[in-house]
Amino acid sequence: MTTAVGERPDTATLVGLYERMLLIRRFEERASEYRLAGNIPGFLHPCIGQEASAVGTCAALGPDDVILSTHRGHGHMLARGADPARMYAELYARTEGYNRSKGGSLHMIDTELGFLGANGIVGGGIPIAGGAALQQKRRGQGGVAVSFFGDGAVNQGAFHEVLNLCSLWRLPAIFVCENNLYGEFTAQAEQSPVTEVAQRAVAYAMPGLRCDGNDVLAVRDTVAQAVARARAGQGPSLVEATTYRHRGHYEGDMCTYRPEGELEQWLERDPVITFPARLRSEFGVAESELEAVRERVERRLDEAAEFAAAGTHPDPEQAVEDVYVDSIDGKALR
Amino acid sequence: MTTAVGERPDTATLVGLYERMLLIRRFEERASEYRLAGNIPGFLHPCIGQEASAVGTCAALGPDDVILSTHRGHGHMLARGADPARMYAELYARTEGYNRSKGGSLHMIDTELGFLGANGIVGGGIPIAGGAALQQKRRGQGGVAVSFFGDGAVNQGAFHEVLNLCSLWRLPAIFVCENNLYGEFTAQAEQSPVTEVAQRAVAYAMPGLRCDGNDVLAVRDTVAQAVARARAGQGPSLVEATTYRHRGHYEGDMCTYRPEGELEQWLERDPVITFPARLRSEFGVAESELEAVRERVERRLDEAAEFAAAGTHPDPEQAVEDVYVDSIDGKALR
Amino acid sequence: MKPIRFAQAITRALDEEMARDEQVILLGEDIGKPGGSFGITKGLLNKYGEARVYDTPISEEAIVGAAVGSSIMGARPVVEIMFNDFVVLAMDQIVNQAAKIHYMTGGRLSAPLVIRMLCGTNGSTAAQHSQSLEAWFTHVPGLKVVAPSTPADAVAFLKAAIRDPDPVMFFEQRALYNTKGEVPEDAEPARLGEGRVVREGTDVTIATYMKGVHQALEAADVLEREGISVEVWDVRSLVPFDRDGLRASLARTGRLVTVHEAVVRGGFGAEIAAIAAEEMFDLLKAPVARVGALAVPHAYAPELENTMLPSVERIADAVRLTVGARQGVA
Amino acid sequence: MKPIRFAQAITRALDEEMARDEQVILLGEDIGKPGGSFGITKGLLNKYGEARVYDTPISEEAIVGAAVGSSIMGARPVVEIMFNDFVVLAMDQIVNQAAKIHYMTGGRLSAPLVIRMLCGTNGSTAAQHSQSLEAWFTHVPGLKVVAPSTPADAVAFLKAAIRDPDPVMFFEQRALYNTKGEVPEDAEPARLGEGRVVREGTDVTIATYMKGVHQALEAADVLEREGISVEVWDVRSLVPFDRDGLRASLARTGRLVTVHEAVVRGGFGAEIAAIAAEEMFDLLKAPVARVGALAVPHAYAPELENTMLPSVERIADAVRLTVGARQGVA
Ligand SMILES: Cc1ncc(C[n+]2csc(CCOP(=O)(O)OP(=O)(O)O)c2C)c(N)n1
Ligand SMILES: Cc1ncc(C[n+]2csc(CCOP(=O)(O)OP(=O)(O)O)c2C)c(N)n1
Ligand SMILES: [Mg+2]
Ligand SMILES: [Mg+2]
Repeated sequence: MTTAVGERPDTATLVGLYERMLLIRRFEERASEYRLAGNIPGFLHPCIGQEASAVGTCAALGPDDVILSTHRGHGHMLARGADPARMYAELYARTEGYNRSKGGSLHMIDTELGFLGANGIVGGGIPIAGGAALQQKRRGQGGVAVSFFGDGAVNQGAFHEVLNLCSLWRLPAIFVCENNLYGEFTAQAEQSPVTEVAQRAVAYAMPGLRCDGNDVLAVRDTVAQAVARARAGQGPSLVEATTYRHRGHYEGDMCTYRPEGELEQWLERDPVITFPARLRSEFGVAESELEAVRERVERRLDEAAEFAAAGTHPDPEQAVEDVYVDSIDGKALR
Repeated sequence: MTTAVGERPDTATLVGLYERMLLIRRFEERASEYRLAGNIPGFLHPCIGQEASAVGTCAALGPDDVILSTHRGHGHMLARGADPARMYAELYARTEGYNRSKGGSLHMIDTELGFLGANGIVGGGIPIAGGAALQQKRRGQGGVAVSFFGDGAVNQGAFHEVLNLCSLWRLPAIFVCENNLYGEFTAQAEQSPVTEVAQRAVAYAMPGLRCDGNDVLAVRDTVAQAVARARAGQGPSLVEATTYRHRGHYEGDMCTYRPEGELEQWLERDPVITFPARLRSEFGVAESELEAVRERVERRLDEAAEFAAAGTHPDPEQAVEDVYVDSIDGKALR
Repeated sequence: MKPIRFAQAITRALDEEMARDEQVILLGEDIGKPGGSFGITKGLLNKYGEARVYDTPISEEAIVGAAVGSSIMGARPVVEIMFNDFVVLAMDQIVNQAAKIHYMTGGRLSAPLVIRMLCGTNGSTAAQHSQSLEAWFTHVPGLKVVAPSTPADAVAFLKAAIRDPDPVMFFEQRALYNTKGEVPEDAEPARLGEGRVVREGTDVTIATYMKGVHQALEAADVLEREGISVEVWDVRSLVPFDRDGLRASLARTGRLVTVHEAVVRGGFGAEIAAIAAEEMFDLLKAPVARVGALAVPHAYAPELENTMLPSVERIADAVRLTVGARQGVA
Repeated sequence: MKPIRFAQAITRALDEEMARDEQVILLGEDIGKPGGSFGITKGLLNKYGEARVYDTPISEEAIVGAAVGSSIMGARPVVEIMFNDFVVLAMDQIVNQAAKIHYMTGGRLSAPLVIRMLCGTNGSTAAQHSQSLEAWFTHVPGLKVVAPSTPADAVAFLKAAIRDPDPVMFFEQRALYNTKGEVPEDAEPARLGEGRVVREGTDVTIATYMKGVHQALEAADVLEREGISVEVWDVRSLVPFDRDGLRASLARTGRLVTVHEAVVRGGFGAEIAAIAAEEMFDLLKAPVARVGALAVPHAYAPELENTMLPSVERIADAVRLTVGARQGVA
């Protein structure tokens, strides 16, 4: 559902954006329940509150584009169109999962969608995105590579090296910083003197674009500019989407580090509430239609959860598979 | 010989600056001869042509300040006042050398002068300088830490991480980039889209100062500003000194990668020629005085070379010493 | 003396060392007000202030660099690297700078810093939050490497590491954080380079460290019922390594099994086995056996991860094989 | 067929592979017009163009990342890291990303890249330009590790590494660059995981690789005059490792000496010794001996560096000791 800059999308598309955001919201809320219920063994970093930046970004992409994500990647993956059933199956550690139960939340992929992986290393996906952009350029089919990362990741050396390299080689890369004001339990202002991440684009002679990360259309239009530039062979851009995670850094985090009232302020800008409101008022979408969306989402997630719960546990023998493509008669496995 | 910003130095000081620059020039020229003669086993990265940035920077420092240098560090060390005799002794791999023959050119130090080491890793000294600046701040005696590096090093992740950290903590660090237009055999423009290194200071909310790296007074005044700021507790600065190395990246490099006439242009701005000319014309220094400087320098280096040549070769047993301060009855040595 | 948790022991050691020497400073991500991802530094910022506890950006190379640079100028920095999987980002400062600076400078500078790292899996923490990389650092001259198994050793060895004049890599296995043990108040620092016989035996020596010690003790109980007498030897200090201690134990048992959670291939068990095969060959009555993780990344699924991890059963089997392999000797 | 230098062999392998497969691309510092710090890639930019040969900034992590990202999308990148001392700056991309991506993704992605690294001293290159770090990578599941000793093997194994579907760490010892040997035109790729008997013998096996092979052969000549028959076994491929080859050799000799320039402690010699002590103990008639660098950084002074480096003399002494140690066996 690529859209050119500024182009006014039809209602179906707009409702589709809402559906994606709601799907992410409910996917994450349910995931935390399933985890508490003991169905998800590993840790979760929910993106609740950040749905608009994920959906807005992916709304500006085409089928040949690829994405590198982070530890907070469920939203990016669902925004790209991933199947929540296979995602839950992965979180449940079942072989029907995207990574056949070997990756879990931190390493999930969907190669068909060009979603080349979440990452457990802060900043770890950025260099890979640089390489993906290089191969996109070599292919010459106009594909771009999107790298998602947070405000904390921009202080990693990898961010610097890769943005310099990609700008130098005019690679079709889009660096999307989801600035949610915190890295783990520490405020961004305690991690960098430059809290406006987009300003750092100057250091790489690339455009630095800022947008309201809770406004899905603003994000989509901003990323679309960067994508257009990249497809035109003019090189990468740095996009900063300011947003907020409603939940803790990971499930279980009590968020004691937050100032009074901060969360409340952001809840007023909750994209899954403000956007449907806008759809009604500004775009004249009927409440019934939105209600239908909500029902579809719940049904889809019900089925997804059932699929995961009914999934098969991996056979212990599979532990030694997939270490190498060619393990040379098992030799490399010792 | 600290001087406040803009303050007009007396002639003795100016002649002293010239003497330091000439000492560096001749030290390096002789070193390459000694190497050809087989007296220096390791590689050399001469700083010929860059004397002004080294001397100008050190002229702005005080006794409590410390310096972290690079693979091209002889000039920095001599500018700080190091003894050429012990430096040659180190290059000759004699125990009288600064590092007792264990370091050589790439790792030379003079702890008394707060010269905390050259470095064989491009960008490797920058994080150490950050830590030195941290300790300077903890000491609270107004000392600063100077980090020298080249235009190629600024594309290392370490540069980014450390400048962010030092600015965040307002550490008394001075980052001096000697921009000599090349990293090894590759032009700066082929390594970064941002060839004006000082521009990158924006990304760290610190001042980015540029100066003519071949003008010793300009460098001194510019670094003095940064030092004043650091001593005042206002944090680090990034100083870019544009200069040029007359010789190859290392002794033996034929410089085939240089465009026609580039070297010739820079030779016209050779600091050890232009500065004495200025001393005569602008500051009325007598040629005889400059001649005396030249004689002193040659005499000093003659003695230094003799000292090195007469130095003692290390005893093979010393190979296993200095691995640990406390090797716990030799246990850690296996 | 009531028992405390391993994690509390680390906190106590840091606290007592910070009280003792104001040059002891802490550096790490979220270690300030939040007290670190695992609460180890909770309260220390309040108690010692901002000039002692530095909460850093997510910049591992700069963090360790800050430790290297401050330590050569007199500070005693203790860095917390959340998971040793992230230490890969600071290898230049550790391996090329801290480890070598004393030697490169002919003994004129040294970097007395400590890198505290969490290692090992916590169950389904997957491939990038579960590794045990201690062996790498034993291969780097200039570094010391410590891996305690009990709260008491955690205190004694962390104190020793902080007071040690050389850079020390200090490993804390996640699975041990909630284990309890008694720790004397104001405990004395340990002496690096000394292993410890945790359980005496006559048939076989299990040389191990961290969680492996506890698994070995469990295996020893099982095997005792089968009439196999197992000596459990806690390496504790990988570098410097206690050759005499290993020799003394092998002199008693004549058989060696090494155990660690790290991957067997290229793990420290190989070094222990090699030392035995090289210097104590005459004491060996049977093949050495190495138990550790299979050469496989950590999977997310528990069934898969458990397959690659060393277990009490695998340790017991290795011992049985070793003891039964008498006839194997030439 | 006239002999070519080891360095030329690397160039030829790259050239022939680039001609064979246009997905083979090169990445590294100064590898474009300058042809790299050691001239390995000279002429390849002209021949294959800018879409095949990428001269990079000094950004090791980004360089390897470019290889990881392009390789998972179909490229066959070959990275040149000037000295393996600098690979410490790219460890996350190698260890946490490239090595694990195939496993973490349940086999859905893989990173068929090659990291070419110079290793070893070139004489007074000092502590940060002389290391031999191959052992680290053998400890990382998902990586393959190759270390050829001759121009012919350099070609055959580099071709194999480039065509291999997994990430391969390819070590090139500086001291071998000017050694010569015959290499057939359009040589076939080797099969990873196969060692080679370079010289047959009956008393002792020297298991070694890279320069160690040549030193071992020299030592073997010396020892032959003393009546000691040495078999020299070239490991060539550290991961996968040729257990059968080692076993076959030990079946002939019953004695093992390992040799490499890397530091002995935690070196790959420990792994070889451990494999022997664990799986081939019954074949061992004498203690294993390990020869390598002392656990000391590389000094600048030749006298000091030579003291820490393995030498033909030290290899010969180790063999003599091993052969004389028959009575040592229990
Ligand atoms: C290299 C590395 N260092 C530290 C961590 C631990 N960690 C996981 S998430 C995180 C915070 C990341 O903050 P940010 O980039 O802003 O992303 P956010 O969590 O806010 O989405 C940290 C420090 C890690 N996973 N990798
Ligand atoms: C991490 C690392 N990568 C590569 C090298 C090889 N190398 C040595 S000097 C150099 C060029 C450095 O350029 P610059 O920073 O501009 O300093 P200059 O040599 O121009 O003074 C390179 C690539 C190194 N020593 N360390
Ligand atoms: Mg954040
Ligand atoms: Mg330069």
